[in-house]
Order: sequence, then C-alpha cells, then structure tokens
Amino acid sequence: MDENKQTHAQSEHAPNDTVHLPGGRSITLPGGIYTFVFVILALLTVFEIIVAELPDGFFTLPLLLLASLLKAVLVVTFYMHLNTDNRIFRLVLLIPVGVMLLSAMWLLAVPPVAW
Amino acid sequence: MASVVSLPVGELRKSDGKPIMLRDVLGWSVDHKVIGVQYALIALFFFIIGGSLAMLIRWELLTPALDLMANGAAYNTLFSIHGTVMIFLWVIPMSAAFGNYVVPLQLGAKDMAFPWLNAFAFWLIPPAGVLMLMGWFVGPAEAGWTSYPPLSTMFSPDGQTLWAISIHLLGLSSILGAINFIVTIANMRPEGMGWFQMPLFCWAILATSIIIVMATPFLAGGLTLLILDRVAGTAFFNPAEGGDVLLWQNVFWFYSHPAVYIMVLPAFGILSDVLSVHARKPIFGYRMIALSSIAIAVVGFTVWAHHMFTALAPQFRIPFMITSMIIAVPTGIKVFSWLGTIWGGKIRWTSAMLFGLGFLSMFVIGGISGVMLGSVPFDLHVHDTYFVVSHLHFVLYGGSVFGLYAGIYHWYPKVTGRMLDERMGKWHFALTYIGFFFTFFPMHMAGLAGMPRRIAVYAPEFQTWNVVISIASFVLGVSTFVLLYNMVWALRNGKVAGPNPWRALTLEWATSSPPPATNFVGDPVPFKDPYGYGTKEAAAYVEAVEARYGTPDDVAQSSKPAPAETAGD
Amino acid sequence: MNRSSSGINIVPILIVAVVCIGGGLLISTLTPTLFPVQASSQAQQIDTLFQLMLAIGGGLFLLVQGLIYYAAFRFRVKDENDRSDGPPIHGNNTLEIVWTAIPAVVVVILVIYSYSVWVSIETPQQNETTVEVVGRRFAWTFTYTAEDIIDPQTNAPVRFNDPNLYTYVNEALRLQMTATDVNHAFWVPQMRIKQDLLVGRITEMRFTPILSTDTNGDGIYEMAEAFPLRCAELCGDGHGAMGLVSHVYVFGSREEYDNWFAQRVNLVLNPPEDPVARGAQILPTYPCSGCHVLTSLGWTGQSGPNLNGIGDRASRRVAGDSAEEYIVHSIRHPLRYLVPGYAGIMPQFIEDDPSNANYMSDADLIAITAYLCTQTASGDSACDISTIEEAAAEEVTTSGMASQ
Amino acid sequence: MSEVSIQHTDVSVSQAAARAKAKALRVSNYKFAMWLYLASEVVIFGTLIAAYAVFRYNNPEVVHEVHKEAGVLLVAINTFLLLMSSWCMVMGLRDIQMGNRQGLIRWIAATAVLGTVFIALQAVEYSVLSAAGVLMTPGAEFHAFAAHFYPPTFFHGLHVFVGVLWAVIWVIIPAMRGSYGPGDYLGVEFFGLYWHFVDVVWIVLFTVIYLW
Repeated sequence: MDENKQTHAQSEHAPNDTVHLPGGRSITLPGGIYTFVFVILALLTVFEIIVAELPDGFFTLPLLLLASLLKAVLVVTFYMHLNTDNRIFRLVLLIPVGVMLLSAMWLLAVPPVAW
Repeated sequence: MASVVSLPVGELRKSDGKPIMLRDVLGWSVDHKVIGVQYALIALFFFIIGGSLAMLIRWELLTPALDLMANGAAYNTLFSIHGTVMIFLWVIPMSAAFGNYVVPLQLGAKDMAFPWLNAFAFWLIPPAGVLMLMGWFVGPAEAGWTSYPPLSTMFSPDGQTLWAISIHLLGLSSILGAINFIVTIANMRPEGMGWFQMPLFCWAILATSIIIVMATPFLAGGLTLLILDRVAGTAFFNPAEGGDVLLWQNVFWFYSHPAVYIMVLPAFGILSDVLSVHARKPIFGYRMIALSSIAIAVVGFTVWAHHMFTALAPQFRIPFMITSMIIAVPTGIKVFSWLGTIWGGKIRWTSAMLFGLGFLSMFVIGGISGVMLGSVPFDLHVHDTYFVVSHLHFVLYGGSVFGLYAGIYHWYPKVTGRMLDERMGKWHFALTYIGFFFTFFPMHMAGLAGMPRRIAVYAPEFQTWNVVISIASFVLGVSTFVLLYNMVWALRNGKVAGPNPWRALTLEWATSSPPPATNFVGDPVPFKDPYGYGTKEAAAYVEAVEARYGTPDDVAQSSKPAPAETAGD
Repeated sequence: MNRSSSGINIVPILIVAVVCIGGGLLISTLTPTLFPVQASSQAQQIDTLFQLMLAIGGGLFLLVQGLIYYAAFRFRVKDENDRSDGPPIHGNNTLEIVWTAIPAVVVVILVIYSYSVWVSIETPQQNETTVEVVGRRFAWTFTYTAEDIIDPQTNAPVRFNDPNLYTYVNEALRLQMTATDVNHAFWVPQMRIKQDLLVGRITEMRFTPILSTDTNGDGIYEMAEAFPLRCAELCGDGHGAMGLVSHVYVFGSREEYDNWFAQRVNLVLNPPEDPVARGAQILPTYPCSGCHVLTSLGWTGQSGPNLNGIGDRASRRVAGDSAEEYIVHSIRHPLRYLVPGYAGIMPQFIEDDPSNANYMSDADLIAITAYLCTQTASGDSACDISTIEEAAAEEVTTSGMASQ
Repeated sequence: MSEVSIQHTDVSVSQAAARAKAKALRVSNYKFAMWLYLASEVVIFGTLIAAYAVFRYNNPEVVHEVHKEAGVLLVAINTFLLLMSSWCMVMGLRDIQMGNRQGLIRWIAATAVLGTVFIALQAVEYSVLSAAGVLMTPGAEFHAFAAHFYPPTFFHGLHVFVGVLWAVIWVIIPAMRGSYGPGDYLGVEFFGLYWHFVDVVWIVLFTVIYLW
C-alpha cells in the first residue's frame, strides 16, 4: 500500500498535496494549514477557559462569544472547505445561522422585559 | 425577432406508459410518480378522517349545550386532531404529492435527485398517521393543534406524547422531501431552462422547500422539549420549576407561521399553472409572481408573534403588526397578477379553472381578514375567536384546498391517462363553493359578536349562526364525495386524455399520459417560455407534441383491445 | 382585443371606482350591527378602526370579486373546438407598479392609524384602580383591596375576593392578572379587550367602562344584564363553560360602587353571627360556580360534582367520615376522595398563606360547611356547628387518600 | 410576424457524455443535500441551546453554583479531544485525496477512537453531576439546571455516537476492503462534513453551557 501511494504521488502529483479534481480543476491540500488551524483552535480554547475562570466582568460574555465564533468559523472555513467549495453552501449555512441567531436573541429578550 | 422553436420530433408513438396499479402503490417504490400517487392516496385518506372530525364538531355545535360528546375533553380532542390531521396529513402531503409527481416532469428529469430518500420520506408518513390515530386508545391530544403548555404538558393524556412523536416523524419527512426538492430544482433543470424559464409551480415548491428546511427544525426542537417535559421530567415549559410558558409559543410559531406558507405556496404554484393554461394566456408578470413567492417566504419568517398579540409584552406588539401587514403587498401583487392573467384570455370553464377562480375569489376574503387581524387593536377583540377560525379556513381551505382541487382536475389526466368527468366536476365545484362560503363566512359574524373558538358550550345567542354554519358544512362535507367518486369512476370510464389534453406548454405534457418509467423517451426539449401562449410557435409546439405522442383518439385506438385494469388512481 | 387592452377608457374605470368606494362605505355602515354594544372607551376607538378597515376591505372585496366574475363570464369560450389563444401579453410595468404601490400605501395608512389607536388605548390613565385577577380551571377570582381600611385581625388593608368584576362608569380600571394552572385569556366582548393570563407571569390590561349594566334603570344589577366574561384561551375540559360563569357589573355611578364596596368590606370586618347565613354570603365569593351546580346560588358549572342535596349524601361518601368531615376535607384536600367520573382538578383551599389566591380562613371554612350542610331535601342541616369546628381543627394529611 | 422555422433537435446525445454529466451532478447533489441537512440541524441545536440560554439568563446563580461544583477540567479535556478528532478527520480526507488509503484508515481510526473517548468522558461527567445532585427526577430530586443541561449535551453526544458508528461502518471498513481512492473520496468528505459540524456544535455548546 505504501509503495502504491509513493508511485501514485510521484507519477501524478509532483508536489504531493496538489490534487486534480474532476472537471479539470486542481486544488492544493494545505496539510500545514490544517495543523495550524488545530493549534489556533486549541489556543483559543485555552483563552476561553482563562476568560471564564477570571471574575465576571462586562467583557466576559462578548469575549467568550467572539472566541467561539472564531473557532466555529475556522472549522467551517478550513475543515469543511467552505473557502474553496461551491458558494451556494455558504448561503445554505449562513441563512439558518442568521435566522437562529435572531430567534435566540428574541427568546432572550422576551423574559426580562415581559411580565 | 428570432422565431426559432425547438420541437420534440420523432415517429408517432402510442402511449407506452403503464398506469400505476394498486400493487405498485402498496409496496416500496423509488419512482417519483408512484410516490406522488402514494402521497395523494394517503393524504386523501386522512382528508376523509379530518373531515369526519369536522362534521362531528359541527354536529356538536348545533346546540349551545354539550350533547353529542360525553364531555368537554372529548370535544377538545375532536378539533385538536382535526387541525393536526388536516395540516400535517392532508394539505402538506397533498402538496408533496403534486411536488413529487409534477416537479421532475416539469424539469424534464427522469426522477428526483434522490429517489431512495424520496421513498423513505414518504414511508415515514404511514407510521406517523397510525401514531396520531392511536391516540384514541390512550386518550388523544386535547390541547389544540397549537398544544400550548402547561395544558399540553401537564393536563393532556398520553395521546399528546404520541401526537408529538407523530409530528416529529412528519417533520422529518418534510425536511427530507424538501432537501430533495431543492437539489432537484437547483441541479436538474434541463439545458435551456434558466431560473426564469421554470414553471411557476417549481418556483412555489422551491420557496416552500426553503421554508421547510429552515422552519421545520424549530418545531422539531420544540417538540423534543415537549416530549422531554412529558416523559423525562424536564421543566422547559413549567414555570414552577424554572421554565417558561412563552418559550413553546415562540418556538411553535417560529415554525407554524412559516408553515402557513408551506401550505399555501404550492397552491399558489398550481394556480399560476392552471390559470395560465385554461385562460390560454401567458402569466401576467411572471417575475413578480416568482419573486413575490420568495418575498413572502422571507417576510414570513418575521411575523410569527402576531399569533401571540394577547400574550406578548405590549412593547413588542407593534413591530410584528408592521411586518404582518407588509405581507399584504406581495400577496396583493400575486392576486392582481392572476387577475391580469385571466383578463382578456380565452377562458375555458373546466373544473380545474373553476376551482382556480374559486381559489382567487375565496382567498381574497382570507387576505382581507388577515390584514385586519394584523392590526393590534382590532386583534385584541377577535383574537382566539371564530373570526380567526374563519380567517384561517378562508386561507387554508379557500386557498390551499381549492388549489389542490384545481391541481387534481388539472393533473389527473396525466397521472391516469383519463379525464375526470366534467359534469361531476362542476357539481363538485358548485357544492364546494357554496357550502364553503356559507360555512365559513358567518363565522366572521359569530366571532365579532363574541364567540370564542374551541368551545363546545356556548352562549345561546350564538345558536342561529352556528346552525347556519353547521348545515352549510354538511353540504361541504358531501361535496368531497363527489370528487372521490369521480376519481374512482374516471379510472375506468373517463375519456382518454392523450398526452396533452389542455394543450399546455410545460414539459410534463410533452410525454405520454401516464408517462413511461423514465418519464421521457429521449431528451425532453423545453419550450422557450413555459407560459408563452398566443403565439404561432406555441401552437406549433403543441401540435408537434401531439404528433409525437398521439392524439387522444390514437391513444384510445391503440389501447382498445384490452382496457388496462387500473386499481390505483 | 389587443388594442382595447392597451387603450385606457376612463368611463368604466370611474364607474368601477365609484361602485367599489361607495360599496365599501356602505358595507362599513354595518359595523354597529356586527359588534356587541360599545361598553368601553376602547371599544369606540377599535370600532372606528374596524369601520375604516371594513370600508377599505369591502371596496377591495367588491373590486376583486367583480373583476373575477366579470372576467369569468366576459372572456368565457364555450365552443369546445375553438383552439384559439388569448393575446401574448406578458405584463405591464405601469399596472404592476400601480398595484404594488396602492396596497403599500393602504398598509402604511392602516399601520399608522392602528398604532395611534393602540397608543391611545394602552396608555396608563391617571387614578387607575387596580384589581387583581386569577384565572384557574375553570373560574375567575377578582381580588379587591381597600387601601385605606386596615383589617384589625391581619393588620393589613382589607382584601376580599369575588368571582365577578365590579366597576363603575368612567372608572379607569387596571387588571393585574395571572393564572395558576394553565393559560387563560380574559375577554369581555362588549369592552373589545383581551389579554392572556400566563402561568408564572403577571400580565396587565386596562380599560374604561362607559356603559352601565343597569340597562333598564331599575337600580338593580342582574346577571342577565351584566357583560359576560369569556375565556378565550383553550384551558381544557371546561373551557366553554368558563366563558359563562363570570360577569362584569358596571355601576351607573361612583356612589353605587362605593356602597357595594363598603358592604363587602363590612362583611369582612363584621361577619354575621349565624354561620349558615355567613356561609350563604361568602360562598359566592369563592370561585366554585365555574365547575359546580348549586341551584340555590344559581351555579351552573359542568366539570365538577353537583352540590344540590350535598348535605344528604355527604355522610355516605367516605366510610368513617361524617357529613361535616367529608365536606371540610373535600375543600382542604380535594384529591383525597374523587367523586367517580370527575377529574382531580379542584384547587386546594389552604389556610396558612393569606396572600395566596386559594386562601380560605378556618372561619370561612366553617361557615361554608355549615351552609352546604343545609343543602338537603328537607332543608334541615345535616350537621352540628360544634362538630364542624372540630372537623376543621382536625389535621388531615393527603397520605390517606381513598382514590387518586 | 415572421415565418416560423422549426429546428429539429438531435435526440442522440453521446451516451458517455451523458453519464459523465450525470455523475458530476450526483457528486454535487449529495454534497448539496448534506449541507441542507446540516442547515436543518443548525436550527434544531439552536433551539435547544436557546432554551438553555433563556434559562441561564434568568437563573445565573443556579448555573454558577453548578459550575463551581463541577469545575472545567474534565470538559476542557473533552473539548481538546473533539477538536483533535476534527483535525484527524481532515488529515484523513487529505490522505485519501492524495491516494494514501492506509493513511486514511489510520487517521479515521484515530477520529473514531477520540470520539469514543469523548463519549466515555461525557458519561463520567454525567455520573459526577448526578452524584452531586444534578438530577431531573421531578419532585424532591429535581434540579432546574439538569433539565436544561442534559437534553442539549445528550443530543450532541448522540450525534457523536452516530458519527463513530458512521466512521467505522461507512469509512474504515470499506477502506480496509479497498474502497475509496484519489478520485473517489466523496463518502469520506461526506462523513467529514457531519463530523466537523458536530465539532462546531460542541464549540458553541462548550462556550454557552460550560463557560458562560
């Protein structure tokens, strides 16, 4: 199997992370970037935990939400290939996320002011 | 002006499509045509059940006291199951039936994008329906189709749990079906059919599917919480334990307001096709109709709280009044565009067209009362009264069901190869139109005069209206059987339809009736404009289709020796 | 055909406009016949708003229906062999702009007008009187507070309950509402106002009555003349009946209201000595009429056991319980014994928390029991007052429930 | 109006071209459907998280107390595990795209193992919380936090469980039998979308439920 891979990689793809997709396009598979993204995700998680452990302040919640948003965007962009894939998938993801965020904000807004 | 027209060519062929038999319908099939018929049959079955429940409701309401039903709870189960069955097991599956049968044909495709998924989505419906009806063995849901907690979580019998599971399944079925429709419509249009050459029925199904994918999961989430509250001891909706009764109302209407458009947009689509074909005139303002579907879908997501005007904190009511009223604008565009379509046309009074016109005329009343309900101060008076009952039936029966009836008369020849009887169709229309109007219009009066909805015991002063309503509703109930008899009768005795009895230009008519297993022989060629009536090219196209697939006489000739034994419709 | 649709002829358009506008106005004059009487200042404004909407809606109705029927008959083709098509008209920008703009303008007008009505009916008035409302399956309780009269026994302002709402003409009323079991909705059609009662939340609504319920002017406020209070949110078995049990009584003047109020305060401060008479006076202030039948007090509820002749039956219900014990226990612990065929939905009336809507003092319990004991075929009491007091003092736990 | 000229269309389209077109369509069809499915999942999870958020907003003390008691260590470890599994997943996909099937099996096996450990640790966490009295039996044992905490996390755990099964049944075993290759990795990509999505949900759950 290993030999197989070697010959395969050498014969078809000179830099071994460039792949030809059906339809004549080719794409570079950024192994380094994948790992780099993982490191960033881990660091952001540590950052989040530190923020949460510190005494609650005005910025605690916004910072937490920002960090988790950043993490989610990283995963979606690089691991789920939204950066290179068909554009319509962005729409498919963003519309429900937007609707959901608005709904959640609404649900949060109702109880305290209401009655 | 280039007047080149693409035409389907070839030898005269006899119809080689096989009618769908009962044994096809009872078994697993991944053919979208069979699945469409399966949807239609199960929807009609539940239509009869929901209708019978409505008849019981009207029987009970003939007198102000509780007489037919043993107690108030028994009456509550009637309208709870009536509402749920009519919405989730009749209107939505019936729309899906047309979607399944017609959309791939209109797109010139061989099948849906995911045939197996399509069949799977359908087969979720029978168990869901069984669960819903099984409620009667354990005490059915009695909290209304809206099932507001704490009534639904703490006071309703076990049937409420079955009800929730059943709707969960139906929601899943809808989502899977909708994903299938979106992919099919987006990816499988033939060459030469851009977005704006699509038949309007496809536009309507697309808008509906987008709403389903976005909104149904809200219901799924809410139902999950409801089931957990009922069986696992959580307290999402129980204020005594830190829950919130408005949470359900919000989540439920996040889904259920858009669901109104899930129910009515397919009927809009059917209407656009039917009016244009039977008035022999292009759709007036095609783009405006297509885009207003999308506009309605989008704005429809921002109006849910108008169902909660009397529960909501006052400062939140006004924004929803504004968005609710805005919906009147795209809806108005549609109504006037349809009027423009029939204006100056060559109108044939076919049963399909009559129901189309009936739709227009009844839906307008629902639209007007809808705008009134959007006005907060007035809604404070009529909220949760018979005025609302009237409004929703004008929209859902006068709108959706009239549209579905029109669709049945319009596409039945394509499905079975035979025409429905026009005389019976006209009787059906007359009884339905009159019975419907006198059932639901007086409800406005009862509501304004002060009759709340969902009551079995009412003040004697409302009895006159209720007797009128009940008698008219029995006429309406009888009218349904005219259609059902017609559908069974026409299977054997209907006139042979031929490929294109309405001389329509959309692709589903450019193949034999019923279509062969692969829908088309060779690649279908769409006419450049699905509604381009009134031109020589259109006439030439229609003639070419008949030349290729045979006139009704040819078809009747060729199938004379042994009339096929058709058991399903 | 082509030419006629592009050329504009002003005369038919004018005729249509006159018919639609005139017809709409004509339809809108029906408004008063559609509604019950206007009994609040809110009702006047809401009716005017509806009248406007009915005029617009009626005109639109005539226009669209007229066009549909006209087109259906005018453009009908009867000949089955006629294969002709209509003209290939795909749209008309001017027309489309017009019929987008007109509804938009109408909607804007309606929104602005509705908003102004909303502000006017929702703004708090000066000198509002607050009444607390509790909704429960299937009855209403109104709690009135006399701010300036202190009850010497509780050392708090005098409070009393009633299943009916009493008010007087031109009083700015504010209702503070909540529900104890499921959601309900408070609706008086004559007042045109509605508000949900939500479990676990306090909601409020306000209205100003302008019409006395003493319609024949005899100074007597009868139930037949009072405004019915409907429940407009499905609350279960007795939802319909809940809309028939409570009423709104509007006194013609402040003096009459003050009189009534003073009598009720007096009843709290100086109850009659005879427990049976006292029971007959205070029992109607508890929300029992929504579910029970008791002909002597005019109750017609459907979802609870019949109380006519309860004095005769009470001693036979539960083995070991005397008539007085049975009645006392049934009020303090309603789930202890359920009459066959009825659900356990009766609220438990407790004695330890006077601020609770289900509070019932021992004195009230004794008086009510004494009164119910007199509900016999012969009219004689089935109990003895001293044994009632004993029964009331006795601690009963729900653990020994006979049936659940 | 000019003469109508009729253009006859040739029906015989090259069979091979048609098949190629059909296949290209199939690929995007499946991925499109997956994304639509994920879109509906967004809303379901969103509803559960919003229900929790409403509770958290109204009862901050209850949540603080539980957080203080439970600590963040266990769940932090779990978060790292899940993030790492996502990374393994994408590396596995990269390997098969480059034609390395052995690498695919190794990476996806790692993904599945990390997912399993995640579920195991979640079970440990549940038992710790139950021992601390965070239970949702109604009545005396009822803890308001439990009722809002268990449903979303359990629902997510269920997704991880399904993901592990999926990895084993539809990715690892077929790959060991010789399926998948540089031009045929849709099944892996498909699973990847699901797995990363579950990861994204956890990122939000972790922040909203455990840290806020």
